[in-house]
Amino acid sequence: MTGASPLPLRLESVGLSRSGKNVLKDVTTTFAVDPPKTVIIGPNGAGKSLLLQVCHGLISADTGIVDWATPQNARALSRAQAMVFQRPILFRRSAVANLILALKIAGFAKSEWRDRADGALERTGLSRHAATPARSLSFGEQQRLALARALVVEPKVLFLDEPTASLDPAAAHLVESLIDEAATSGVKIIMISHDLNQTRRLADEIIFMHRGRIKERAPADQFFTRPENDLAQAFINGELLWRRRRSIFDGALVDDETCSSEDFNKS
Amino acid sequence: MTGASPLPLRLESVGLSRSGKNVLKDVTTTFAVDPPKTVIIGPNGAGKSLLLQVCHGLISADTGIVDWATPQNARALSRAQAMVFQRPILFRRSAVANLILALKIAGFAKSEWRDRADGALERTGLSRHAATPARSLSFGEQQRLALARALVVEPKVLFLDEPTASLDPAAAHLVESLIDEAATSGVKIIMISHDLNQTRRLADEIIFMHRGRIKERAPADQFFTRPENDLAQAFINGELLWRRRRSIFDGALVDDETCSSEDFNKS
Amino acid sequence: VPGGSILNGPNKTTDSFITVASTTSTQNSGLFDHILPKFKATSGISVRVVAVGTGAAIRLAQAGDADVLLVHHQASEEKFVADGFAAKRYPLMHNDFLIVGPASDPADIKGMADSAAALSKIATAKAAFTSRGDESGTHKRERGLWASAGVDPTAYSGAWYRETGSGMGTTLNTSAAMGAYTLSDRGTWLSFANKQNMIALVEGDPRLRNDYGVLLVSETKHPHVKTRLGQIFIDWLLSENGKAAINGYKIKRQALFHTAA
Amino acid sequence: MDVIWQATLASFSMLMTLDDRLIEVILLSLRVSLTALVIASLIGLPIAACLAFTRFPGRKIILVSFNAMMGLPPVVVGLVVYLLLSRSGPFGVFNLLFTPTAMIIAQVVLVTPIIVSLCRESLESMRREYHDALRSLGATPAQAISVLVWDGRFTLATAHLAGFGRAIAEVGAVMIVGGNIDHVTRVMTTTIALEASKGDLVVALGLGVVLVLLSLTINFLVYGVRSLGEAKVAS
Amino acid sequence: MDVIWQATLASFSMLMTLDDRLIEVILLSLRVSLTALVIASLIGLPIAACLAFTRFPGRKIILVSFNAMMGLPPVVVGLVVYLLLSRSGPFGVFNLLFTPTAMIIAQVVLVTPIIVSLCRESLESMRREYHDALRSLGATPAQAISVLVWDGRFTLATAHLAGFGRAIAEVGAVMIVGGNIDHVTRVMTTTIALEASKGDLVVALGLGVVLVLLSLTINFLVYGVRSLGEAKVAS
Ligand SMILES: Nc1ncnc2c1ncn2[C@@H]1O[C@H](COP(=O)(O)OP(=O)(O)OP(=O)(O)O)[C@@H](O)[C@H]1O
Ligand SMILES: Nc1ncnc2c1ncn2[C@@H]1O[C@H](COP(=O)(O)OP(=O)(O)OP(=O)(O)O)[C@@H](O)[C@H]1O
Ligand SMILES: [Mg+2]
Ligand SMILES: [Mg+2]
Repeated sequence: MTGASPLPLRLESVGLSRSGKNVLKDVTTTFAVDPPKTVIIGPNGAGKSLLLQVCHGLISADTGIVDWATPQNARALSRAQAMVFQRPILFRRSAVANLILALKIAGFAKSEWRDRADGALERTGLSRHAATPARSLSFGEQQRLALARALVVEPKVLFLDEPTASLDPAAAHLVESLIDEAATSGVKIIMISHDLNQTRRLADEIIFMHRGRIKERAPADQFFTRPENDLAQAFINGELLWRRRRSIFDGALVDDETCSSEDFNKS
Repeated sequence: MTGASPLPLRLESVGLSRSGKNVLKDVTTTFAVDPPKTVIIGPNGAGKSLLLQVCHGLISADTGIVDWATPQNARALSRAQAMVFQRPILFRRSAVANLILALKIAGFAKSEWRDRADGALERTGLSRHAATPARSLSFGEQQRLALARALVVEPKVLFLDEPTASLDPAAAHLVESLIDEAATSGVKIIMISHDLNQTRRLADEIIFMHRGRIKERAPADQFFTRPENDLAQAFINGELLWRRRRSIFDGALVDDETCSSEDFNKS
Repeated sequence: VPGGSILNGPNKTTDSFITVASTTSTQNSGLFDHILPKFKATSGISVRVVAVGTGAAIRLAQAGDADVLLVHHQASEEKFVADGFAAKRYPLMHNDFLIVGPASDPADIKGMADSAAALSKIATAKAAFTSRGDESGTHKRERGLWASAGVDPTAYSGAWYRETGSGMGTTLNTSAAMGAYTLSDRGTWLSFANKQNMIALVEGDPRLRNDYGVLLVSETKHPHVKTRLGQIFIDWLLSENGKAAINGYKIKRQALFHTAA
Repeated sequence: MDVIWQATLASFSMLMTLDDRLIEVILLSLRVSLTALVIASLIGLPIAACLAFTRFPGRKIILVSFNAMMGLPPVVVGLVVYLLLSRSGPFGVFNLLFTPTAMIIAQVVLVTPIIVSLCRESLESMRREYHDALRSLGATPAQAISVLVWDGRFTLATAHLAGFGRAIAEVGAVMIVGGNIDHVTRVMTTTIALEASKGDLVVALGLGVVLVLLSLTINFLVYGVRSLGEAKVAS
Repeated sequence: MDVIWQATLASFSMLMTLDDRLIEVILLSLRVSLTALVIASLIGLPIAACLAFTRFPGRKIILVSFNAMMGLPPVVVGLVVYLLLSRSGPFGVFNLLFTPTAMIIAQVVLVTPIIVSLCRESLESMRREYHDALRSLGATPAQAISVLVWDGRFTLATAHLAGFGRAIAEVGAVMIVGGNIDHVTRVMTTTIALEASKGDLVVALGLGVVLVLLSLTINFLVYGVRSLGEAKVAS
């Protein structure tokens, strides 16, 4: 929709705890319009999804400040953003009805609903599934529908939580180009990915998270060529990370309760 | 558990329809103990998940025959198999309680429950999450827990529906090695994957599906070097597939309603 | 074990009791609360009173679900005897009916001696009148009075004539809220607490006398009936002690029921 | 036991002949209970939606209170409404006592907590599913509630059936505030109670059978509509 | 209106003094309704589980019938149970009429459909979630049902509260089969009805308030237990 971008988004000392565990710790960072595409990476359970939800305003932080630059009312603010969840949440309606509902909520004129929805389905390759109940789509189709629903409302900021995890290579590529297109047209992309190749292709800048903290934030080329944090280094070495950690910490690596990431940094 | 493998599993002219669409068409194939690891690939909506569920006995085919070799009673048969779903289904209990419930249902002695469950958590790197409610785990952790729950009952046949889709590279590697281990110890693996690199690493043989049909079935090396089906060929060329199809069919490729796969084959 | 059930209530230790089917008017007036402890003290027998409409009470007794029947509609009682459900009707006590209504008395019947004439005035004035309408003893008496007055009120049912189809107390509650006349037995009337602005208007007409009879359910029809205990109860009611207990029940120093001398 | 058999026969002959009085009573029952249901729904559904969709201090107390109020004794409700509508009561001037309106009011009081509690329960489980998506799309509370109500309409129908069942079967409250006045406020349940007190069990039970058949019919109708609709949007 | 205020005061003085008669009546109410609830649950929960977990022809009909039976008129249930237990009825020899047992039986009939319908609804939504996982693990029907019941225990508690609310508030059926005999079968609701018919509205309403407070207490207790438990297994 029209209206100025509410960016930059500033997080200061954000902390979050669940069941007594600190799942986000002292996160201080800023998301600006530039660079267009920020990709968050890090191991499972690092707190990536929670951070994205805090940014999007779905979870309120226990401590710290989450602050949008432009003083906008809550409604305009939430309409300027859209999110694709890791586990797609679709309404019990047909695929096209899911998109129309999003358009209606976003306040688009009724006359535009059908065209915009059909366009979004076509771009995500779901035209033939327009009338299928959203929840009987295959997992990959659901993920694409969720993306279509996020794109169709023309947000200023787009949060994507592993949007291609269940897509076939061709569909993943299609989605990547849709994301690129959006970024080119001025949409800020904040995306989580586990696919390092994809990250290399897409990211302008990278945030590496581990155990609830941001360990490193750097422009993409710099991150991949000279990561500063040694955990990040290990991580981008892909399968090597696993072997290396295993050899160093004697099998306690994926579940390194015994060695906090702080220890790791010191080592 | 003890007992002979119920394999081979024979499917003959299996067909399935949903909302009037034929989502599985004339699937005839056999899964034997050898080769140990069969990987099913194909684009989103090809019918991979549905086929796996038909094999596992969760969905009954509308037409055709699904037949296990060994005449076993239904209970023993279902205990000889385990499955990891694309969207993990976890019980509203702690992580460890999810495993213990599986062990209990499978009929393991009560004295073994705790040890086996703890072992499975450790192998999947979830020890520190033993007491966490399963549904508050991160998505990747949930997927690993689902795998742990499938492995802990020591099945003869293991169905895996994209078990590493949401895992970080290290965890994905860990899971791959767990799968390898299981296969080595005689468990038949039937797995769906979208990750062609992973498929190359793991698969002994490959089934390529498209639009509800099995288009090609071949040993892994043969499939990757000389695929017979041209759709399969396009598919394994990864992002090339997308470009090639786009150029040929003018953008209607991911959603190629206009060109059935039959046409494609003829072309 | 009488009562048969292991869940037989708080006083399951009491092994002798009888069940009496009676009308709401006797229960609502509080008579039973007054006399039954006295009977229990002399005989050791508990009396379980099931208070329902006259019709339902007779049905209960016919089905053998009560040992003793205590109601106030002589014709039905006599039919009960004639049908062989009881050997005999014992006349027990009487009180009287009265016409009650709003203090404003729109039909101007206050102090009249002729109840039927009072009813025709009500009909002429089309003043609201609530009828039990439940085939109870009271209802049957009221219909008799209308017949004497030469009015068929059911023609106005739903207009000024309101058939409530419920017990005496409920009908009085309705009348009080509606500002309607009604026919009530004196026992219920005296003990009724929600009179609001209702007062007694017509009383003392001999046609308003209300006779209660008591009957022992026949052993031949229902062998399980506790004839011996039931007879003890009836004998006590008819004895001097019983009469004294009934006559001694007063509300605001007014006796509610009178036994034959 | 004979009686039950006779009553069943009686009910059929009642339904065959369907005399005017029976029709009058059935129609009044339906009118009172359906009106009460509609009003209870208009009051209860928004409350249920608010309780399901918002979080505020004291919410849990309200929620548990509504749960508890599903067990409001009809006689007590009847008495309170009676006192409120009685001439000497605050709303006496409206002259509503012993009218169908009074019965509707009493039934609204009885049915609303059922609607609120059961609808809240089902809306809340929908909300758990939908909440993040709706928040993310920037839905206003009103939009969110309308989505929940629409997508949950089939479960909400069950809640309304439970409320209707309670209303049509209820006797204690309507007897007190309606007065069971022939041709004015006599409904099926009060007729049954009256016939029972007359000792006329065959008629009482016969009417009971008619009432139960009526409930069954309505339930099957709603079920039919529901399954037709569900088939279209199967999850 | 005064009356309502007086009744509230009366209820508090009743609760302060708690005389033996009041205690007797309250305890009998609780005993009858809780026993009925336990029995209804023992009958209803397995039925609900079967309906939720199995598919067989005619299942839908049973299911809708139970829904409709939530609206069984208490007076009709009372009459039928009366006829069955009457000396001239088939179970007359057991001498159960006008005993608490008879009241329990009547309430079981009224409460079972509520337990079946509401539990089935909640078990079924659990089943939709769990079905594939349980089938995949090879759970026997008994194992599957026990998992559903255990993991759904908090929603099932709500269904039981609704059933209890119905039982404790009910008057039509217990009046007929219990006979409202002083010291034997007089419970809170029948006392309220009796006092109301005596025109003693203050006592009637006062008892009504006591009854409502009792319901509230039980609901809050169950709620407390439920939220303690839920906190541990939050989804
Ligand atoms: N209620 C809770 N109780 C305990 N732990 C919790 C709770 N909620 C979240 N967590 C933990 O918080 C951590 C971060 O979760 P989050 O979903 O953000 O991870 P993630 O980085 O997105 O991982 P993935 O790559 O698997 O999606 C996880 O380890 C998770 O187990
Ligand atoms: N009830 C239904 N109505 C219409 N179409 C359905 C229904 N159920 C399944 N389908 C379709 O069946 C097809 C196969 O689904 P399936 O889940 O097997 O795909 P898949 O190969 O696993 O895809 P993915 O890679 O996205 O997981 C999909 O196109 C899906 O939309
Ligand atoms: Mg995540
Ligand atoms: Mg799939």
